[in-house]
Amino acid sequence: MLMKSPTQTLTVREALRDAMAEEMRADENVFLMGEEVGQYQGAYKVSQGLLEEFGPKRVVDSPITEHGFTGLAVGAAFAGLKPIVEFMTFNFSMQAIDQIINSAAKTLYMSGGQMGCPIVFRGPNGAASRVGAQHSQCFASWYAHCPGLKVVAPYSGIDAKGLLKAAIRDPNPVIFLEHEILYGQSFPMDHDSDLIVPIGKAKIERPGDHVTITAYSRMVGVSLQAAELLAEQGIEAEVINLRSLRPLDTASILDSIKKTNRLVCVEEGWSYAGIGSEVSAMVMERGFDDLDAPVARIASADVPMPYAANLEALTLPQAESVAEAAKAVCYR
Amino acid sequence: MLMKSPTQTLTVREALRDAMAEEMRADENVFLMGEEVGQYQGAYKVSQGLLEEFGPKRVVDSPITEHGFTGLAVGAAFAGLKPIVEFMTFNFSMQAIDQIINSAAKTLYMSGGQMGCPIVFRGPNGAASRVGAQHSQCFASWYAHCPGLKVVAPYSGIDAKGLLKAAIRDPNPVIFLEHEILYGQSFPMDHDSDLIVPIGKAKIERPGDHVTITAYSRMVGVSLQAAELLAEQGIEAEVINLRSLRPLDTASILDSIKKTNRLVCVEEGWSYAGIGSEVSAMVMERGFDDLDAPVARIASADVPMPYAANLEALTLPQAESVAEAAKAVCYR
Amino acid sequence: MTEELLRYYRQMLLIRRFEEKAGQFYGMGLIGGFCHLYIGQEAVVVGLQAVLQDKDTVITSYRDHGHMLACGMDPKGVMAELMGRADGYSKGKGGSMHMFSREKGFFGGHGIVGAQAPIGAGLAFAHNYLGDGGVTFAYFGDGAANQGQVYEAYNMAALWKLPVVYVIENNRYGMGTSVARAAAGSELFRRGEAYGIPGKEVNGMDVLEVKKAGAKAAAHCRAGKGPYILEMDTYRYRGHSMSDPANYRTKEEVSKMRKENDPIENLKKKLAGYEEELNNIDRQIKADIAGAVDFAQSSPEPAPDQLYTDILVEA
Amino acid sequence: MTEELLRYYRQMLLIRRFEEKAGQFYGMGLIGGFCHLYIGQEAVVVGLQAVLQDKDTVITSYRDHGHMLACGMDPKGVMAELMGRADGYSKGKGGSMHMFSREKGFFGGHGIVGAQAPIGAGLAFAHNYLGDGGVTFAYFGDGAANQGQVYEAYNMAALWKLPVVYVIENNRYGMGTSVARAAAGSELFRRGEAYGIPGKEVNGMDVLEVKKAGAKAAAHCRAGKGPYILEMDTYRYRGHSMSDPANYRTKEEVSKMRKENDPIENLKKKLAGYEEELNNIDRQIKADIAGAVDFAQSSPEPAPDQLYTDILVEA
Ligand SMILES: Cc1ncc(C[n+]2csc(CCOP(=O)(O)OP(=O)(O)O)c2C)c(N)n1
Ligand SMILES: Cc1ncc(C[n+]2csc(CCOP(=O)(O)OP(=O)(O)O)c2C)c(N)n1
Ligand SMILES: [Mg+2]
Ligand SMILES: [Mg+2]
Repeated sequence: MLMKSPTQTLTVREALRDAMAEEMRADENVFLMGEEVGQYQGAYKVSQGLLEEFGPKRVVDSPITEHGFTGLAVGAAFAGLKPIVEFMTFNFSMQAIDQIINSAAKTLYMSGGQMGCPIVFRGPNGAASRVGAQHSQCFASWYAHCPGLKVVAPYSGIDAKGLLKAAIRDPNPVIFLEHEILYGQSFPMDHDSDLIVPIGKAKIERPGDHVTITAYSRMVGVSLQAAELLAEQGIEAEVINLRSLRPLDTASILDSIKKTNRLVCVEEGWSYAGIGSEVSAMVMERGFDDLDAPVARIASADVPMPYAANLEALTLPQAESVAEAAKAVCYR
Repeated sequence: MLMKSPTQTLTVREALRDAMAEEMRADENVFLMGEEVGQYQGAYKVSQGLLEEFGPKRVVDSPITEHGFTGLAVGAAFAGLKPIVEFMTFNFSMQAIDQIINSAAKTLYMSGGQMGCPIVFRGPNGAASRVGAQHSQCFASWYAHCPGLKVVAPYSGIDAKGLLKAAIRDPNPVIFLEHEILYGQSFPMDHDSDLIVPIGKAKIERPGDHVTITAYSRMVGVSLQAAELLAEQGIEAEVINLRSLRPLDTASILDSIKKTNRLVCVEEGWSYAGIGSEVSAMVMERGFDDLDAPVARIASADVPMPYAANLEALTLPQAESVAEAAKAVCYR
Repeated sequence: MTEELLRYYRQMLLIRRFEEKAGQFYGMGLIGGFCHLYIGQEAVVVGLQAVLQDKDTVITSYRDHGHMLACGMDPKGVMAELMGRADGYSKGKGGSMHMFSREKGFFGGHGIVGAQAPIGAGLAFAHNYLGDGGVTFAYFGDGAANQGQVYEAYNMAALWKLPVVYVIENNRYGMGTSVARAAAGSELFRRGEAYGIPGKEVNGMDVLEVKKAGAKAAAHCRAGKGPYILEMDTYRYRGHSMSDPANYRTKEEVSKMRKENDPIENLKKKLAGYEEELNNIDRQIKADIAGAVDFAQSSPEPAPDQLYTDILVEA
Repeated sequence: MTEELLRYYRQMLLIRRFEEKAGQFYGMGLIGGFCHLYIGQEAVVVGLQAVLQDKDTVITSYRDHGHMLACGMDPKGVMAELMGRADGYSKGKGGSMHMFSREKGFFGGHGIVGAQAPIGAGLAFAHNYLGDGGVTFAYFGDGAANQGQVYEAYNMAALWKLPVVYVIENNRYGMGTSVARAAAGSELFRRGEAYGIPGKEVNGMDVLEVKKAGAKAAAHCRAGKGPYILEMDTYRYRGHSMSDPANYRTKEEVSKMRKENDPIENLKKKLAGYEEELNNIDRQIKADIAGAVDFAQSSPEPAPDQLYTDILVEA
């Protein structure tokens, strides 16, 4: 089950699992901990097969105690192990966020460089389907706000695998934001076991000359759909998959708007002080003269996520609204 | 001790205390809870005298259990009481943030409007002096990111008193960000016991025609100092005390830049997805044509707060750097 | 006494039939997201609800349909909410995990495991503060019993003598993790001991034993002696939520439990001779559920402008 | 035996003199921010440190100067850090609450009350994982003992039999709040019982009793039996931090404690007849402290470019 798949595509779920399996094979000090990661094979089946291969020492089912097991994993990282902590969803990382920020992110600095914390916090982030306000929050901008962390958000299978392998090898705390709705999506896969997607670099998913669209995680897909809609109307959008939110690949964004002179920032989280705000403000400071139109932000409606299907759809950015915003900054 | 002071000035500390005392006199269901708020009179002496006047039923010393007492207070608010929860500092609110966001902020919406949560979370936020990385974080942008909350950050004594009274009377959860370094500062005071500073409105602290500076909390003072420095060089800065971060008084900011065509956003927290990012992105969207220069952000250095005096000073925005930024956007 | 037993029978059966319908609707795609069924655990909430008084309050987790029905909330509004309709208890904004009724003293419906423990202490704090004599029943699961905030709540509740009964619904699993794999020390009811909180283990499959234990706990609270812990040995027949493969336990375990310990079947045995009444109840519940379904299905989706209401109370 | 007692005397006196100097420097403005002195509690860490073995690890709160010195960290580096200098253990970036020494097995220095409890469990987890035979000593205060994450840590430590000794330094107050006002049930050492963790109350003012209890606890851990809780009855003479008005307790309480229970004075009595050795130690410590002060004062402030280093490890 953990062998290379004979097909050329893999689901994001499998890509994540393979990344963990490969890194666990390569480094004995890497272990996975979280709720239901072992016997249950992961609440969303991301850790399928790992318990069988690596045993309960390295695939640790924890009680429902986010704050506690996060602190425990941070201590283990201080002691030289390399924990991968799965949050069943990032919503539950709020219970543990003090240990993430105050212990994992700040200790290297507070110790003058002595006390590194090589750890990955991963799990689905943002809106799943119809799970309501307490289970749908996007934590990208909260984590990206804080120095001492790296924050990544993969979109494709290659992103998922390559970035997760990079995160596990990284000697710093990495927040790894997955997306439940992407788990089942298939993407072409590069089966090089040294596939590493470097943290800190964005990827141009689709080149275009008329308008730049930045996005991360599932919104990359939505933005690509928007680009299709735009292409039908003669507008070529350049879609940038940010991949890494901290550090942010500012050079790629600035380069792109040198060409397109227009930018739409798309995200699934709330807009206020979101990733789009950061990108917009950064471009304001460093790309002002390249802009032919104000940068537009497309984000979640500014509401807790509603349960009703129709309201949920109104809350989340859709390809149509992204395309509309792109047309607007093109003055069309 | 709780009588009106005969002088015309009050410290911020006294202003906050008076606000609580007046509202507790007016409404029996208002109570204060937190660590050391009673017998000790508050870790920073903000609740001086309240235990004596209101007794232990209404001034409740809690154990060191932020998550627990926050949840308890939220439950009390659901049941119709009006808790004021003091965090000894907002750094410790991270332990409780799940109850603040998932229970206090989202429940009204999740209940279709049934389950209001009239509660105030208050305490010092941001950098005190030399207390290091775990005790110096600014949580303004994290909280302001989230719908379902109101977020305010007073600067002066009138702000402190009038906004706190407004917050206590507000039927919603209000995050009330104080500043330890302001506690001892004296400001003129209006002794009207119905002094209310409405949440959602900014205040022009100093009018000016050449450049707008937005700030909140202690950075308003720093910005006013910067305005003095600028005035010596013939630049008249308009300093806007934001007061309220969610909702943000976008109209006041946009009006000001209609006049000045230039904006510097100052804050003590980290820059990435900070309040400055939001203001800049908002102005990009809604005031682009009024701008004669890109909006500048002045914020904390992107580091966990260091302890050493010289490094701490390099971390925090100083009047000189604000003035520099203002000159730069004036192309001087 | 028979009267009483028939009442419990009716309440438990209402929950079971409601949950069966919910499960069916979930399978048909009419309910989305999470849906945690209470089937098997009916005796717990029905037995405890029998000792509640006027001002008492109830709070629980996401596995809340049974609690709502036992509190007297209308199946119509619950079903409409499950389907995300405008006439649901939360106007369609909350869903399965997030419903409330101030009127019935039901304070939710909480999706974050353990969060209701301190919130419940807060409801009890308010009972004390307002002097209304009410007691709070705060329910959580065996998995939740390892959450730190539960112990913060225990400590404050004991310190301040808050009238709260903590009901641990030990259904043996938190998702796929058995109690033994999640909790050190299997006697969860003893975890309040060091705080001075009495605790008791109760056969949660027997509505009468539940009621008896609940009466004692509530009396303790009403006497001003502070909190009380009841650990209910119970069992959920269905998966954790709707997509649970349930291979963490055997089919035999489940069917043995159903056969030997079912709270409704066992009560039915005590009601031998009352077949007519039982049949009437069955019929009535069938009609009630059908009515709830009709109501829910004919309720519209929330209007689009509802997206931006209820975020804040207008001051 | 005398040798041993003299060693404890020296270690305790070093802490006390160091702390007195730190208090003095704080008053002079040479140390900023928070500074939590350990004076009065010296026997706890010195007695426990006596049972430590090579691979063992230590973690504590912000009240950490004593622990660092007992771990064998150099007073020079500690004092330099207190003064925010480049040669401090954290290059001036951490301050009083945040110092570390991997070499000496000291893992901080944590400013968030209770955070070290799960982190300590993590150190113990690593001892097990790596099979290095080490035991972790995780210290926290009576106030911290109400934090939920402590119980999450207890549960995991017991469940997974982690070799961690939890040392509750019960100095009777968490800031201005007495144990009785903060904790329901005064026997903090019993709060692990329901998790199956043995606990013991110890006279923390007597270094030999501390050592004895510590040896037993460590042996328990080394035997693979999991965690152990020691509640140390102790007392802090000084205020919580430097600006504490301390009107939550009487002067008499403090002076009675100092007079009757001082760990250093009591040990000194046992060393009657060794005045010369004691005097030598006093002199030596005086010199050590003076050396630390000189070192710290001549160390420069960190260079400005240090602001942007150590945020991330370069990959
Ligand atoms: C803080 C938090 N962590 C994890 C989850 C995901 N989750 C939902 S229910 C559940 C199991 C809870 O088990 P238990 O407390 O025994 O209640 P039961 O479902 O058996 O009624 C988990 C892990 C959550 N909702 N909140
Ligand atoms: C989570 C958190 N809450 C509050 C504080 C503020 N605070 C620092 S020390 C302290 C008292 C702790 O008392 P105790 O655990 O008894 O330790 P002691 O100071 O007596 O050694 C408090 C409330 C903090 N640092 N962290
Ligand atoms: Mg359960
Ligand atoms: Mg203490």
